[in-house]
Amino acid sequence: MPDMVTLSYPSPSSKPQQRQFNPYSENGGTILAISGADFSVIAGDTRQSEGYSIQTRYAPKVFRLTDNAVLAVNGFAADGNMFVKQVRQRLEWYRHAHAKDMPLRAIARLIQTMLYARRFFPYYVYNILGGIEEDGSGAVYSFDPVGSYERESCRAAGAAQSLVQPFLDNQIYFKNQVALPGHPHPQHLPLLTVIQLVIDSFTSATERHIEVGDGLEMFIVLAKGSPLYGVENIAGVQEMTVTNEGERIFVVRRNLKRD
Amino acid sequence: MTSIGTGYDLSASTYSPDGRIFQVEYANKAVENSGQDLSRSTAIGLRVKDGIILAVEKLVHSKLLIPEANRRIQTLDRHLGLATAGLLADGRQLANKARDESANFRDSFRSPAPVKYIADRLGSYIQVYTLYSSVRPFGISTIIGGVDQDGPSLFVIEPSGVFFGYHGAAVGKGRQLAKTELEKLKLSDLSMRQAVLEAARIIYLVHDDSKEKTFELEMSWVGNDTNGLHVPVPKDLLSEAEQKAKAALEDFE
Amino acid sequence: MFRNTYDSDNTVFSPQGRLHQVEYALEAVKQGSAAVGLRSKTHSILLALKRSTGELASYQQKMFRIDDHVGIAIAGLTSDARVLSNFMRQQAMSSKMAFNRPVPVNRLVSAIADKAQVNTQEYGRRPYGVGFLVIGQDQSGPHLYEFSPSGNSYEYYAMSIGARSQSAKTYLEKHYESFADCSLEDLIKHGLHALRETLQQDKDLNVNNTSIGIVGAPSVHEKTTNVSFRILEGETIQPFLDTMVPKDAPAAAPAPPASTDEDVQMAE
Amino acid sequence: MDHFPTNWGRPRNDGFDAYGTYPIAQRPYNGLGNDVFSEGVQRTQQPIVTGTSVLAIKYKDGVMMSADNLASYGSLARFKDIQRLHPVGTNTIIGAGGDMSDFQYIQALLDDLMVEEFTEGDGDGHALGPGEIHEYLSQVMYARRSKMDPLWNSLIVGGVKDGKRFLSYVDLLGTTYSASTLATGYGSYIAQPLLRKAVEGNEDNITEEEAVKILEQSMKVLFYRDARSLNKYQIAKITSDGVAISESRSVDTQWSFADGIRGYGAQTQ
Repeated sequence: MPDMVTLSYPSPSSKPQQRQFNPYSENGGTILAISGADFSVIAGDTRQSEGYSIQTRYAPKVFRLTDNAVLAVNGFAADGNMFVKQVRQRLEWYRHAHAKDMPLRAIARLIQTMLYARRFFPYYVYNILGGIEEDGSGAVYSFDPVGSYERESCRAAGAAQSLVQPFLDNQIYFKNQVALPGHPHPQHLPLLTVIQLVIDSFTSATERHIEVGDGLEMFIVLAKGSPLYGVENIAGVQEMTVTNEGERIFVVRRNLKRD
Repeated sequence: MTSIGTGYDLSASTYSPDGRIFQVEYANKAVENSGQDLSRSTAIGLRVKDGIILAVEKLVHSKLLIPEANRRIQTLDRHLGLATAGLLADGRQLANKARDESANFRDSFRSPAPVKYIADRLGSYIQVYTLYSSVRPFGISTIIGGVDQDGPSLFVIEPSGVFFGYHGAAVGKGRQLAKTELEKLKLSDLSMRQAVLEAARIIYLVHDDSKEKTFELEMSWVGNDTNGLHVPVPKDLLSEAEQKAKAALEDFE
Repeated sequence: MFRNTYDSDNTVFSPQGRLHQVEYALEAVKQGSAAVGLRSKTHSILLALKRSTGELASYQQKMFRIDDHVGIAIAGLTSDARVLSNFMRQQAMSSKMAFNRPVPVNRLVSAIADKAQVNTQEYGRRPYGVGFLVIGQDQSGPHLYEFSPSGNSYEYYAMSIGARSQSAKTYLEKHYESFADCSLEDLIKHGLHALRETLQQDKDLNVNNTSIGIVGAPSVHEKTTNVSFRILEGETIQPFLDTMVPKDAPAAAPAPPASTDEDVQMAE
Repeated sequence: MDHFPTNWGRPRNDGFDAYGTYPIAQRPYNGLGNDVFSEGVQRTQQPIVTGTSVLAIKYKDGVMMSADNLASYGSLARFKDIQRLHPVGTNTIIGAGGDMSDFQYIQALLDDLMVEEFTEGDGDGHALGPGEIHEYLSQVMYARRSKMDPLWNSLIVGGVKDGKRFLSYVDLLGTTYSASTLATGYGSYIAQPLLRKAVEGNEDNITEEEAVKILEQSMKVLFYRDARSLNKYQIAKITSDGVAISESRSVDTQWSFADGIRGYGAQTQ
């Protein structure tokens, strides 16, 4: 059937070109946290990059929230920084209302609520929260960008997650290791062992992943009344504790390769 | 005040039978002798060849006050200053409004607002508070001064909302005496520095030692000497002016 | 019913140009128990007297933390204070959000003063019935401000508000010149002495009825390294109470009777 | 505006002119996708008139920054006397790459902010320093990106406050970072490695003259390699004495080698 009318429908190519603004970026780096019986270690590298460019060699990804909670954020740096700022304001309101710091498990739930509230325009951020529970045990909570979360013993996230997590599975959870008869795997590792694992994780990730390197920042949270386990002897250790509630926070910084 | 108690003076929205709005008149009383915040003070403004000088007699109601910390002259924009006599809190509210007006002008036209424009807007704003029973009039007389494209200008806005331009202006308790003194000056011939000295002298003159507590002289200026910025008069000039004012006062007596 | 024709409404000037409702609001401040504030070169402190409605009741809250660097003591209506202090907290936080800096104390005080002024000019509101002493530390050092329901605020070396605060003021006026160089312990001692002046003859300060608020480096009596605003209550203030010179009952300066009823001349 | 109601969209895609408002020959196409609202509200933009790189380094006495005077319209060198370094207050400078109209908006925003500081602060000793201004800008940039309506710029904020040097970056995504050398745009690929080599670990020793040299050298390389750059640029320094922005200047360049390159000069197949 012949066309009855000539249609003046513009061809698709003559439409204005549309360049969609992409509100996200990905800034590399890796974070990880491991909990012990009465401590928690939360660490991240300090490189921030975009594509093949290193933006800066020092951009913190791990933040002290309270004397018993430390939050590591990884992914889109602008979202991460804003998210931490917002969490901190919520914690401040909690302090005003209750005259004490929010407990760790409450912070974990708060974070899930805040992430899920942005379900349809998510913070492109992977969070790992580490600290001490009210019962004095070390804890790690890990989150996906829209708020799904669980408590774990250890978790790695970010650019080198696929390099680090299997290593932790093997060293912390003793996956693929068969215990000697009569010598079961330990439930918890001692602090100095954990710290060494963290350092090894990051030096290895630095070797094999271009987005990881420059510096390592490692927070150590000790439970109320716990011994120092030799933390005080680590070179360059710095105490970050603010209140006298009992938990103590230390930070250790290490250089990583800059190439 | 024959109509006190007749009920015609309880609202800004009521005329008395002889056509007066008493609430506005009472607001004028607040300017002179507000009992609640001890602001029974005088403020003056001088418009000279290349600038404006504002000066207030700041009564010190307690010796626990920190000197110079509690400023009475306010800055509205880079080129605009404001001094009030009357209820201090009303003065602050008006200054905030003036800042908004000035910022809006800048946003629209990308140039600093003319002094007259701000005086006009504030006059209209104050007038609105003389129309309704749901608000009270502003209990302040306002001097607004600044330097714009046409040079220095100075305005006084009354609680009724009316405003006039002046070469020399005085509001508050001692305004009569201050006006007399201002009239003696050849304002358009004075330099800014000279005007600072005269302003200080007048404030010292109108201050009533016998009735009032101690006071602090606060002065600001805007014009050629300040790069067009409204800023406090520098400390050394201020103390020089104070010295000379005290000396002049002794001669006077 | 009313004392005069012009005092039932905050939108009405009296023929003398007075605002009676505002003046009555200032009276509400005087109904509250006293608070004292002092400032040295290194510290600002608050001291307040807490009341209790009876043996079984707890003591009232007289101090609020606003931010790490700011705290307030109140006299008057506690519920009004909660509204205003919440507003101050919001201001403090938005300063942190927008500029990543602690809000300058003077601007914080001006903000609530401007807020209070509106309640003296518009119908259907009442002026706030509470006065604040605000202490804080910022780039320009330690500060002490008084905020009052009239919408005025002033910065002082030392100040007191609330019931019988005139007696404390008299003490402060006598000693304020020495405050600048005081140690924290001496400053608190002065504060306690001033606060004691507001008590009735048979009463004394104790760990239950006294609150101390501090910004600045900790005292030797505190077990903290914290320099931000903190409120000391209960047993922790005993060491400070111990520093006080016991009052030799007859020799103490006779406090002028608390004014409850006369027309207010603020700071007279 | 399309004044034919049939083009305004309908609840259903009727295949014919149900309302009979058109002569048959002009009957519009009502097929899928021709609804005027089908493209939704268009907020997303692209930069139009743009500036290229900004470079900045820390040195002994403060911070130094440079940017050329060009604003391009695509590949057209449209405006050749544009200043891309802007002082804010007495101890801060921002340098901008990206859309120049957005940058002018930002300048207006900061000017309003400074007036607010001047009036409400009224000399209370709490002037905004580079850190505060950077934080404020970051909040603005992030808020706009979150509305999917970004300010299309890369900004460098530099300054000195209380004797401390400050140097930080923020862009249209709200991404921020600090380092002792920063570069935006093409400069982040070409100049940044040169700057790092010259400055990293050496911030406290570089004199003003050396700092100027480092920037001059980098600007020269950028002019050689960045087609959207101009050999006319300014250098700003921020020290504890305040800010100073230089007059426009240029560097000597040598293009004789270009003759031998195919694509330049006379074409010799």
